[in-house]
Amino acid sequence: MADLAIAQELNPALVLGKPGYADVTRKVAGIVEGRMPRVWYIAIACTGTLTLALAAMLAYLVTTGIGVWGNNSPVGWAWDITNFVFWIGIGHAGTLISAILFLFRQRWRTSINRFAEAMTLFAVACAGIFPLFHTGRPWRAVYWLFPVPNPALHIWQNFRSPLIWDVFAVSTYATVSALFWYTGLVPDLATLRDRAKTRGRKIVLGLLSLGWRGSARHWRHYELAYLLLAGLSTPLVLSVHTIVSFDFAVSVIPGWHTTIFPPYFVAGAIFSGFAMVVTLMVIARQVFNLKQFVTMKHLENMNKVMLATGLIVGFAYATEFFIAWYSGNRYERFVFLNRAFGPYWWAYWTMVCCNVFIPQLFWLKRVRTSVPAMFVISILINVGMWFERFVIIVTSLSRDYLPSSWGYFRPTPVDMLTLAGSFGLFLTLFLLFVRFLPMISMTEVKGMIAADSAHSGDRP
Amino acid sequence: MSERNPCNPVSLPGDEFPEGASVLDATSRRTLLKLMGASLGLAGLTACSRPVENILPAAKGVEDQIPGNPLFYATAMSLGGVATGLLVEAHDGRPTKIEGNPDHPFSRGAASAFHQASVLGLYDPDRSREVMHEGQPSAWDEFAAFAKGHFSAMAAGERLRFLSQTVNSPSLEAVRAQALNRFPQAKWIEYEPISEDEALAGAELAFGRAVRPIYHFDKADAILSLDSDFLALDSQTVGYTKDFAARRRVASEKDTMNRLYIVESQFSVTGAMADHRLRMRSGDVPEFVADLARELGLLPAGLNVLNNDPRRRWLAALARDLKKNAGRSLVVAGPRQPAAVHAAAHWINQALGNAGKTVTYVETPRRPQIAALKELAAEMAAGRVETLVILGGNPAYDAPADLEFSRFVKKVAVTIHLGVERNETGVLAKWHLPEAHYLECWGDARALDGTASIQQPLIQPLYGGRTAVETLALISGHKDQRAYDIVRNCWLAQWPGAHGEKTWRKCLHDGVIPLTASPRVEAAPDAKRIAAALAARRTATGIEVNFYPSASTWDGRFANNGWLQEAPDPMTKLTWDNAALLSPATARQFGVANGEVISIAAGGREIEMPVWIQPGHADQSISLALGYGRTACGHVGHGAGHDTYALRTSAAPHVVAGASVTRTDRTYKLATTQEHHSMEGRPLVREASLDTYRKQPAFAHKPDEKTNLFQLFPRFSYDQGNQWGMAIDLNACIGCNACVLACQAENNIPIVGKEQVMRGREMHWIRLDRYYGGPEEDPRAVTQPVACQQCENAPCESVCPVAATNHSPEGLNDMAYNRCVGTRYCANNCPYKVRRFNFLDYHKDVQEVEKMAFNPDVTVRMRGVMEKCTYCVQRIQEKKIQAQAEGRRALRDGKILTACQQTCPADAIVFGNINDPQSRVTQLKKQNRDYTILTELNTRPRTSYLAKLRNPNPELA
Amino acid sequence: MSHLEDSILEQPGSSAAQELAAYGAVAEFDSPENLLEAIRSARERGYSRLDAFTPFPVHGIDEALGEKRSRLGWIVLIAGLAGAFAAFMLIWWTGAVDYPLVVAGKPLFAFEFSVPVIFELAVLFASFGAVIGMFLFNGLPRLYHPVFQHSRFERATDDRFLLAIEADSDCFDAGGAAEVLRALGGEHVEVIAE
Amino acid sequence: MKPLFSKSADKHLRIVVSAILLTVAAAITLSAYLFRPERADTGYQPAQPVPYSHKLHAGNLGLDCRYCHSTIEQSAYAAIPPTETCMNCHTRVKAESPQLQLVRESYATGRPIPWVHIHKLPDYVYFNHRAHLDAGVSCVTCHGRVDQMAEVRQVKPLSMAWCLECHRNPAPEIRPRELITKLDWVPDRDPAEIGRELIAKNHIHPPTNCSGCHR
Repeated sequence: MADLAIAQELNPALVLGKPGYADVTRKVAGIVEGRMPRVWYIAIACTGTLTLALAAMLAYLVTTGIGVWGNNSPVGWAWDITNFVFWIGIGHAGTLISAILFLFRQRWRTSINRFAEAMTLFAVACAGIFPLFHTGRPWRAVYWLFPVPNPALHIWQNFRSPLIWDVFAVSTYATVSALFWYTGLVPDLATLRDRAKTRGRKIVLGLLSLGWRGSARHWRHYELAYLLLAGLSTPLVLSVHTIVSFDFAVSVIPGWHTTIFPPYFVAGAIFSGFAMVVTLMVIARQVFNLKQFVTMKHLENMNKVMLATGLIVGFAYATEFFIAWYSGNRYERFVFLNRAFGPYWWAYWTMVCCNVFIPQLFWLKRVRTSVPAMFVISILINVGMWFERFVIIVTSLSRDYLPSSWGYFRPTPVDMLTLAGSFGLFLTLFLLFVRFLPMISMTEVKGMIAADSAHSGDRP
Repeated sequence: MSERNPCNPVSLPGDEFPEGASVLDATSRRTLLKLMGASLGLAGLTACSRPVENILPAAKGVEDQIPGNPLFYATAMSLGGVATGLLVEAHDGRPTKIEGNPDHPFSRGAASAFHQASVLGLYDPDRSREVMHEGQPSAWDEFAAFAKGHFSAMAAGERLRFLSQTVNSPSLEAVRAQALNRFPQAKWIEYEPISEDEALAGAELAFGRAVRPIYHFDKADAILSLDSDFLALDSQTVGYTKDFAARRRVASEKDTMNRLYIVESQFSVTGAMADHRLRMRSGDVPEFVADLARELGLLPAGLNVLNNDPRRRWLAALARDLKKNAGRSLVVAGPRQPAAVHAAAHWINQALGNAGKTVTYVETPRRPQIAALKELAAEMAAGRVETLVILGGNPAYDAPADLEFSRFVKKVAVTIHLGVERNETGVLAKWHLPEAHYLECWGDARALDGTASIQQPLIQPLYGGRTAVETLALISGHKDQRAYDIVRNCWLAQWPGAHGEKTWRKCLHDGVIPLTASPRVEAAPDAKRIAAALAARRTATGIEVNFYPSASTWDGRFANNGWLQEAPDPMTKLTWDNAALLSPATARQFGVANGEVISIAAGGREIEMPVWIQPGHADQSISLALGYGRTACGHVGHGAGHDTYALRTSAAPHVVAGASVTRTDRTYKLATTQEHHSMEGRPLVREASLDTYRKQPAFAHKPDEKTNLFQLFPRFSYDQGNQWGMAIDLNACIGCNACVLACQAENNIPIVGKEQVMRGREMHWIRLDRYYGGPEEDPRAVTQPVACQQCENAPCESVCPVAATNHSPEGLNDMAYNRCVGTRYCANNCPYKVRRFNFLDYHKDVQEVEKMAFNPDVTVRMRGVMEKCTYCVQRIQEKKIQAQAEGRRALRDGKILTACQQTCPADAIVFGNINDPQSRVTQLKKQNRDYTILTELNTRPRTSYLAKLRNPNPELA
Repeated sequence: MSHLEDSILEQPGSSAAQELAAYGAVAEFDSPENLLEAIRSARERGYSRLDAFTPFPVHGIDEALGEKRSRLGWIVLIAGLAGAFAAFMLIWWTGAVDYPLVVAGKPLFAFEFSVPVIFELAVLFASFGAVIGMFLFNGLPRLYHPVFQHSRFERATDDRFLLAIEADSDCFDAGGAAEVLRALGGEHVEVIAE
Repeated sequence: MKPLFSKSADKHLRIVVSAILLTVAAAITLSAYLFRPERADTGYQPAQPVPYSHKLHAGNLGLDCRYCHSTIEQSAYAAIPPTETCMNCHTRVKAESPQLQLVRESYATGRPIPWVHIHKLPDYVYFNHRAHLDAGVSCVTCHGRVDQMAEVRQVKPLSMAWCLECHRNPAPEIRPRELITKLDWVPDRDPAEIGRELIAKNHIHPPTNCSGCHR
């Protein structure tokens, strides 16, 4: 595709052992067509159970009330919105890899973008649960939050509210990511279709691939469409977390009301997103033996990105403190001191360790290129990023302006099961994805091989 | 009180309505809608198939009653034998809201938390519903039959005893006389745990006769309270608060205000208001008084306990101040203090020439109660009592522990208990009779100074209860005498002739009976006796325990009242519990922290209590609230708190000396509504001394405080028509809970229970923030009522995604519950944290009968929606519609009163139209003490505060 | 279509009937380079309507086939503007016209608080424009296409590259086209019916 | 390879897809039409326990609405009259009529007649009859020509949107106070004009903010 256009220095580390086009097809399509390894069944059994737990918790929540969570006054938002922001953050890596790295002609994105895009979709799906179910009356919110004409009520949304901006941003993001993902998927679906053995499979894939036949005329529009989508998704992905950060930045609560939030949140999102990609990728790479296509080069680059964004996040933490002090605003100063040394100090320092200190290990090439190390670190980073959201939301609310109204938030078992359940849903969707769809874009890898061979002259 | 009506619909002679018909009739309209509405709204089936719903109009219209329009009736409620005149609002025949009676000398329009909550007590489903005979359901007729046999057989009744609560009802007195006539040998004992025994003894000691002092705080410039919480718990009425607050209100820096000194062990509401507070064990107060007497030259300067004590200086300054204000000063002794202290107080007032000016005396029929009860207990123990008729009260629970009442009552052959609830005593009695609630029955009652009021009912007895008067009449052989006739005849007897009927109706209407105040008496204290008594006192050493009435359950009688149980204690902010209050030092001494259980032993008795550290409490002293740990009071109060009566003996009913404390390893969860007690140096409550105020009248405004801040958008103009606003005078507010309870009653605010309070989910729309300042051991305390500030640039509005909260043209921050989806974003973004969220369905457990207490003019909020103070918008709309109908466009100032404002005994809250330069609220907002909190956020609140002032003695400053 | 193949072998230069009914001649090549080579020569030979079927976009094929740049960009631009306008109308009409409510003392409509939604809807509409536009330009979905009849079409989505000389090119005759394709090194040359 | 789909597949696909789209669109429009407030909320006409005819009493006999609904000018609620009110006449008129059996019973026993509630607003809506009559809004505005109904039925949606229409533009519905119960009144000129004059004269500003009706 477009990155073929520039015959840049081939980096052999991106595909190992000069596979032919057919090898790519056989390898990638093979995963989908063959039986899944045992571990897959075990995994989906577990994650499926968690997903059911999520469903149960939400049912309990809707029938009983928000009171089943630990939320209280003053802490009106707690784990619910923490989870929302966390998952939305995770959901940034995919689009980022597919769109931004694409625009920047980063060829190493090729074999991980499909994977990351899928992850984005599932993360956004998980995120989407919380804004709806954190409301006291979801059965109303489900349509009152959208500008659906209501002849009987005749009242509209308040477009001054960041929550409404959220509704539009998140739903747009979900839709566009899905389009982007599906568009990229169509040619691969055609490949699967043409390899399909059973009639049913043929029909289904035939319909899904919309009769794609790889005609040169198709590719012409297709490549432009892909480019445009990348161009649109890039500002979109930046806007989404910016708008999510507005939920806080636009408020009057010390610790929320901060202009640094948009860049800070976006960096954090990329940070956690990449961490999640690495976590899952190293597993998939192992289980499905994809070392040929997902090389150490890919992983190392992602670790570098994590190191960079980790530094940005750390810088943001520091800046917050400096500004709080520099502003001379007593409430600002208090809120930040309270974060570090107040009742929630443990959350704060967990966040700092996981997000700022530990990623520094990536300066060392040995760590950067060690699969076990990056696996552990990437998980820790996501722990840290979850706590970042917790710290921002809960500590700021728990002690704001009037000391008389200060309170302490304690989660309930329902809170915990809901969070666990959201991971269940995420992973279940993911396992289904690797089971049914090619987790590496065959078309793109072939394109890259072609470019390489064109350069080196020898035939695949 | 727009429409008060002399004739009472449910008092029509005879029962045209079957029992409870009035109930059904009353529930029919809004309440029915409420129940359905709530469920309908929840299911959201507004447009789908409609359930058939009936309207049940009364078969016969009720005179003067327009369905939907409330009626107001004057009545009176008694607490500890002291009546307060009230005005009760009734919707379609069900009382829903209590207000003070402006014409009553000890209410003047105000009502206390207890009064406000009493309406819930009426509908308490756990109230006694039927006559019980030996634990079996019975009926009034059966009892009547029994009584006929039992009592007519009785001759002079030498083995018959009557035990009642303090009697302050003329009609009951009359019937009592009648009864004692019939049974000349019988004895009548009055007992209430919160009594004025010591005061009476003190008067006896000082004057040789039983007189009651009536204080005139409005005339006093310097006040000394000797362990007396006369603003709250030690006054059963609100009149004193009115008088006191009148002298705290300051219009400008040129004004003066009174000065309050207090010597007390527990940190009381009065203590929080004091300009000088000396924390001291209650047991040391007698010594203190003695020294004060010496300092004032009443006693020969001799041995002086405080001689070389830092408190010496305090005492000297106090003495000089009292002297300086001779005739305008006042010394008040608290009910927990021994007779000597009361006597000394009389003596000092006399010496300072205050008697007749700031304090006057009236005859009182009261006699010491504990002694009498002790005697009765002895007779019971000796088996000399055959029939015991208990008219109200709960001695089995609240009698001094050493009398072992509940043990000896079993030795009595026939015990008859008349009670609003089948309480600890009721379950022991052979016969239990349901008593009518004061809102259900006719009666009369005397106020502090003897002024009588007619107590008229607003509804038929819900559970067929009868009054003490009726029961007594029945016992003494006059069957079917109705309270209405007894009370009426009792008074008509005093107004012979034609105008009798007219006077009767007028008294019903006004709620006070003129010329019934007891005559003043001149009394001269006997210095020698008092001096001797003072000399006789020796300070006991060791830990002391003192008992005080609970701000929620009083003596325990309100234990089943959810509103009161959940109302945070004004000082500790504890709900649903009492605790052992200790000073921080004493807590350190015992090595205990909040919630740790200690066992307190005194006089061979022992109880276990959780600890609550109370800054400003006297060291070496423990305060225990009475009225908790009820075992037979219904599902609300059951198991709330710990019973402290177990430690209270007839010998030392108020202060026990020489107690010992041991730690246990148990802890106990206490629910408090405020977890942080320092203002963190934030300018929330702004306070200064009167002097500072005079020097810098604008002290309430920091120089850097800009009120006209830059804003991105042009400011929305609110200069048309009514613009509602509120001003709260922190200098007047004493922090009693009256406004909280009034708001709860007016706005259908649910209770959430202890567990939810611990989670921080209480629903009160107005809360009293109490902050401590200064040293932890001996801090000052301030209270600040905070409700929705009705910001013009409301942060809550801009963040609501569905526009459920937005602004009215009159500057109200509207909240449309039915639009709310419950994101809680508004609450998060409210800097004042005044929004309340229905985390669960808090009305789930409200029973049918309790629903009658709902105010039909306010929506009952469902689970999942946000709510908050509305400035009582229902009252605003009602009055506006009225005005329009009466062709007046401009509303008269003061025509609309918010619930909190109307009941406030200190008149600290003023609401009105800030667009009207003449309105009181505008006048207050013009004052230089006026400020808004968090001004710098540019929320432009409509509620502002008048800074607090203290008036310290320059000598001590 | 096997019988068709046979017929070709039997009698080079097949009947007019077949030519009319034919979609074109399709041959398989084993590398992008050969494909491009073949395209160029085929065009030199005057065949105007060629199409290639490749497993991935082959660089330089558009130039070889003489295709112009896609006009998809315009669709996307217009869609985006439409989205922005829709958002603006929504916010302005609901807030300032249909039910004006005073919220936090802010104006009924202001550009400041409309930016996020306007942006999001613009992107949403534009993205739909891109995807839907692309499929429409490509005439997809199209479940049936003659080239699917090619015996080895499945390789065209795997590792082989098909070149079709379509029947509507100038100077097309099935036999000739097939010959040419063979000459250009194409394998599995087949004349495919419409 | 053998093509997966036949030539006609695409035709079928198009038909199926467009059919689906059409049905969805149709379903939406239809439900929107069916459940529009004017239709969904109106026409409720339950049978009453007593066959009381407004047509007869208010129409033919010309009783004023306020004879029975006596509270409308003093109260938020238009009270359903107590049985007493019926008996004022029916002790003499039709005293024996079997149709009035229930009324007589109710009067004798004091047990209320279970009239069926027709014009019902949600519980969180505080409509005030007094305020509206006072402004000169006639009964007919919300209840229609009750004087022509033998059995009362709801003729107006009573939905929030419907209330707002009038609160935003009250003029056409405002008439002189003395004519509010004159359901058949026909103004001699443009009613809106009369309305505007009265609005100016009596300073009528119907609220459109939430707390106007929700408390």
